[in-house]
Amino acid sequence: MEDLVLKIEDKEYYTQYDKNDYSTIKLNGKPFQVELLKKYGENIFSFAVNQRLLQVELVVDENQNLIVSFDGLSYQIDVTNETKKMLGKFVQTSASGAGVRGGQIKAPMPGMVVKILVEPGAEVHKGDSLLIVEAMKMENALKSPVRGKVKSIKVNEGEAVEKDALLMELEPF
Amino acid sequence: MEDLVLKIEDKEYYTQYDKNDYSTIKLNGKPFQVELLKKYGENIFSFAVNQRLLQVELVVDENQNLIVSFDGLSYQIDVTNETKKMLGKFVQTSASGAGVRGGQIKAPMPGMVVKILVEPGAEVHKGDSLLIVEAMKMENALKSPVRGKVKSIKVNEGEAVEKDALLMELEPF
Amino acid sequence: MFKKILIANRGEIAVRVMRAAKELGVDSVAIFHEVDKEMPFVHYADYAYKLESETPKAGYLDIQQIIDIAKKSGAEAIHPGYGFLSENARFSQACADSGIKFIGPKPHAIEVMGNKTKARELMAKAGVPIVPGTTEKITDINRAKEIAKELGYPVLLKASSGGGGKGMRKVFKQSELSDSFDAAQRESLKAFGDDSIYLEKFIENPKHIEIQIIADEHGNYVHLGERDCSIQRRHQKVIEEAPSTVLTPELRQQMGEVAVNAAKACGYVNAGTVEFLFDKNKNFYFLEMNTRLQVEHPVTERITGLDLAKEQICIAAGEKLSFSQEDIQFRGHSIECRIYAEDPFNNFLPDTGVIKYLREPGGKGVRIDSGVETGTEIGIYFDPLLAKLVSWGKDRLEAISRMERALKHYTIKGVKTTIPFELAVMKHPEFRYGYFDTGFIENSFDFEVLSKMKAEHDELIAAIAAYGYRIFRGSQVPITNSKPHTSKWKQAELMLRRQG
Amino acid sequence: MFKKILIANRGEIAVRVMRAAKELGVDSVAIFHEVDKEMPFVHYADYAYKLESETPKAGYLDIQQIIDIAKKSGAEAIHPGYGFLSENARFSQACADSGIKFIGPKPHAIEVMGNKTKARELMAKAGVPIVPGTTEKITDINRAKEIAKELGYPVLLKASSGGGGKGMRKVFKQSELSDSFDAAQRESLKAFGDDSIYLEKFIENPKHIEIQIIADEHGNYVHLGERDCSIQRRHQKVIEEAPSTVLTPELRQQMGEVAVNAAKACGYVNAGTVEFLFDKNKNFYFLEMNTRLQVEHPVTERITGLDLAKEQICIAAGEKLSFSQEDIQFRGHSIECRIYAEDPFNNFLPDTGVIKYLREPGGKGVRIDSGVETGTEIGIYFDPLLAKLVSWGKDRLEAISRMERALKHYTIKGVKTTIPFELAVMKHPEFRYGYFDTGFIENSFDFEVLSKMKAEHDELIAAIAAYGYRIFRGSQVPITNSKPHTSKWKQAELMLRRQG
Repeated sequence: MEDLVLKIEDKEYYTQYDKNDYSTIKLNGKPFQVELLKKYGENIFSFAVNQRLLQVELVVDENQNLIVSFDGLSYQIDVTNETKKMLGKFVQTSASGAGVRGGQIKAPMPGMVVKILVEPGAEVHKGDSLLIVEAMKMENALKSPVRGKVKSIKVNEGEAVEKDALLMELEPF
Repeated sequence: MEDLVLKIEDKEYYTQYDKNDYSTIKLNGKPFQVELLKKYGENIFSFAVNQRLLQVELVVDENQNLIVSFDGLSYQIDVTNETKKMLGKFVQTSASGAGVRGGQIKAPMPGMVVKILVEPGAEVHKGDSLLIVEAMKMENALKSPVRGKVKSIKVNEGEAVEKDALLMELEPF
Repeated sequence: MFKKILIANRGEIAVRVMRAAKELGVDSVAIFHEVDKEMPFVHYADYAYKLESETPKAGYLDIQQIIDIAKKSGAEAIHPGYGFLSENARFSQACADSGIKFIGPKPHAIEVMGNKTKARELMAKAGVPIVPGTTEKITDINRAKEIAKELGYPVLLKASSGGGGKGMRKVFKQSELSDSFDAAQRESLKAFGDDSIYLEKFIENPKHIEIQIIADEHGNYVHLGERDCSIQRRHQKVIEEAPSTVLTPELRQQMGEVAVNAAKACGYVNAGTVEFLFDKNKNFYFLEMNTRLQVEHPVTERITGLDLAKEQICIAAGEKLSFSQEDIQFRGHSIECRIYAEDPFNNFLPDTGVIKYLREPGGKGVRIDSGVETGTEIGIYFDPLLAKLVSWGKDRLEAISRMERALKHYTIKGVKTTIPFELAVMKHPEFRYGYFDTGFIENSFDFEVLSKMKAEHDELIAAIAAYGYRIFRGSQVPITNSKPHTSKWKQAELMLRRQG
Repeated sequence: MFKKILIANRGEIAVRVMRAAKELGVDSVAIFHEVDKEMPFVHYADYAYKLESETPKAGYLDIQQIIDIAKKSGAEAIHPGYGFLSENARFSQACADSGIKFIGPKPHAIEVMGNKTKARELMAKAGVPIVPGTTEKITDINRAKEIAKELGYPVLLKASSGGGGKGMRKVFKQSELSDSFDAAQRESLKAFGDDSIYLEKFIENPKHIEIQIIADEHGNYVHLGERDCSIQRRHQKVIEEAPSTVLTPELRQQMGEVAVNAAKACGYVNAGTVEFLFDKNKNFYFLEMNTRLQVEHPVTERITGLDLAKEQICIAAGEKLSFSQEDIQFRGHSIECRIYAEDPFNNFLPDTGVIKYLREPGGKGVRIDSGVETGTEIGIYFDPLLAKLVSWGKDRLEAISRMERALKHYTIKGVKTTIPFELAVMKHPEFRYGYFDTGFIENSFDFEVLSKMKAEHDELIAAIAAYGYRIFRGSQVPITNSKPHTSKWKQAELMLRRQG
């Protein structure tokens, strides 16, 4: 397999594979021995990396990014587009991520839209509250992830929404 | 479904079904409401009987007897042969029971035959030690379940045996 | 003692009460709505009855139906748990009217303490220190403005018949009052069916310290020390501990006596909690009295050795307390982390889903009170509390290090949980040294810490990801799920023994 | 303190030691044979190294390989757990020779106490009461006959370098001696590589009472009270508790001092146990000293509040004991049930198989030290101990009732376990009142009780069976595994809120 570049958070790892040995991998020139010791069930694995044990969950999101979860933390791994395509064939795609993606504001969970705080065409700053969704008896303000303009609003006040329902579209500046 | 007679340990229950209501069953004339609330996985169920909750395992052994396990205890249910046949089609057959069955002495677990204490043709009393099998570092004497004669010995001292291997045949008097 | 009791609740607290009943030889009756049919608490009971109701929640609040089931099942008493009907005086009264014992205080005590205004009056009379504020129920924003001006900002808005942080808002200046008042009214109306609001002086960043008390029907009152519940998000507790780092034995004694006086003032029977705000100068003010078992009761159980749920049942059965104030001794330190299905990386937004894998920690000094198992569906109908993890240590640092190792091993896949946040709190210097107050999450806790936890394992995660890509590409996973062929090993072992 | 330690063991005890290490901030290194690759202890470690060996067991006994792995991994110390190399003086010596700290006593103490003859001599010298018997290693049946005659029957045969009940035989009359001697020699040779046997007067139906001691490298010795381990099958403990029902505080003090003297006599360092036979007249006789952590250490931990595994690691790191004899206080009562994969209905025959479903109890006063999980394969290579269930109560009856409710909820499918037996013991009148000795299972426990437990639920089981037959016949299982469609409920709930 040819080499590839992995990106985790903001760090890049230039990855080299050994042709004959599956378990030997070099990251930025540093060798790692990776062994898959156990599979717990749906996408949960126990790995030994240089004998260090890690129980991780591996899933692929809707954008073909590999997500590795470890100790309650999620790591998103970015690779080239070509690699993503191959990947999609083999790993189960996770339930789509919720919340904000690009300029789309999605419902992070099922609930009811209590209040809409902006109007179409309005300019919003990063962090501004856009609308309030109530779930499990609590009101949650959804905030803008970017500075931009409200392109369209897809829901009305008092409307019940499913998880991941598109609520609003923003046009980032 | 027609009525049947169930036998548990040494008690008999004359069972009547209600044609229209699956959950109503009479045992010796006494009505019971049975509800299947939950399935935990392989053959494990949570039932409510007259609202009383029981978590049980249901399996069918090699002789088509229904075995109900509850609170670590196993109950063998005997019914007519006809009922057994139907049953076999629908429930998974458990690993065969080990130990003594009829006149056959079987290995109760994998191990090694350390010593054979009787000879072919010998008369044995109920409770006499027949042979010693070692497993998990411990020697276990297998005893005769009946009074009878040793018909044949199928193993040699020092031989490794699998679970359920036929070790000896007895002819009960 | 009763032969059978009904538990009018669900989730972990239903299981907890049933455990107490089982240890007393008392049968438990569960009630459940159809959506909860597969929840562990239903199957932990000895008997279970289905609730018929329009919504899942309505069933657990249906006083008449619950009492009917209690009668039908032959239950002699009802334990309400916390939430739902636990602080509903009408329910306590309805039980009494039906000849069923309510495992909790008499209606009068619930009513008085459930009404913030009446409670403040009564407490003031009993010599319990209270926070400056009004005794007036307010629904008019203009009246609210007047009062806020009198008290001086910051002020606190509270649902006058509320609890649990719902309908509560802090207001720092007049320009924020109107919006906050609206929101508090909306929440209060939904949660309690009453939109009247109560204003008081806001004590900035106090500690939340509460005293557990217990009383029998024979006039015996005992206090069981304090719990420090200052780590809160959204005014709701998330981590609690006992004892508190800031109390001296003298102050504990003093607050204990005040709490007993508060209980006596309303003729309290059964287990209850008197909550105080505790300011920087070690002044304490009555906040409210919870007339029920608290979520966080296990930390008190752990350091006193008592079983509060069992004591509750025994008291309701008319028994005398088996201990007096002098018998209460505290040993070591205990911490509770509430495990919520919430996303700490996103403002503790509740999460839903199916728990597809669950692994709980165990071993010395670790207690889990859980309401879920692998396969449990976490829906939107109820509060997202999954379980409580409680640690004990001979001192606070041991309790913390034990909590850390337990949290690290606690694995819940399928829903987001508060575990990473709680792990970060255990590592937080201010928490470790005991300098924290109810403003901890807002003022002291840097959520960036959670991202930094990631950096620690970057390289190892990259190596796994690299390995993962190769596997997925070749569609070739070099893992043997099948065990090595045992008879080979066995044969070898047995041969060796024969030779040996 | 160490940065990294290796745990030269497997199963529940490996997990237990790793928990202690984690709480001290010390990394753990697991070693494992291929057959154990999926066992929880491997994956609970921070690092894991594979053992190469002909048989699974041989790997865990391979001194050189283990020391090589310790060096390679950077581990500074080795904890041996119990069994395997824990009482092997050569291993303790080999660690010392390699500059690796052995978490346990010095080779000399292991050697002396591992040799029954030497131990008896030393103990007699130190004023510790011993059972009449020989100091001679015997391999000749004729010599054995002579000695047995001298001591008078009944006599006890014991492997001279043994432990754990292997190679042990009671002989009540001369005609049985020859067969028993043969069997004891065979077992002893296999288990310890030594077929010499030791004879002593057999004390009929004593209690087995042992004293936990702990000592640092600075000459401080403390005893931590007793454990009563009289409930045994095959001379192996199955239920243990602390404190014992038969000791007075004075006798506890006296036995504690004797135990400390025994430890001092061999220059003992680290945690150890001095075992005594305790007869009907409250005489006690030295049985042996276990120079390691015991399986049953949790009951002592629970009533003293100490963490013995952590103390062991701290002692090995050269720390002084953080407590003195006066600091040790006992609180409440603790019981341990060992959960074995054995069939109590069939003479405790070990069982094998895959655990296809596992559900553990939890809640107040319950501790589980487990080495297995759902999916774990129980093979024939090792002892069939799956887990330990430990309860605590403010008194013995509470500890028993808590153990009962925990045992009832503990569900292990796929292998037979000792749980039903242990449940029956908890209900047994002699056990409940504390009148029991090591002859309990043989003399007092009526296995018919287990069948009677069945009769209780006959009717309910019949109803389920009847329902089962109908379902199977129609091949129609009226259970909805799929949850009710949530959006219907949600919609209804949300509509209600809007109106409310």
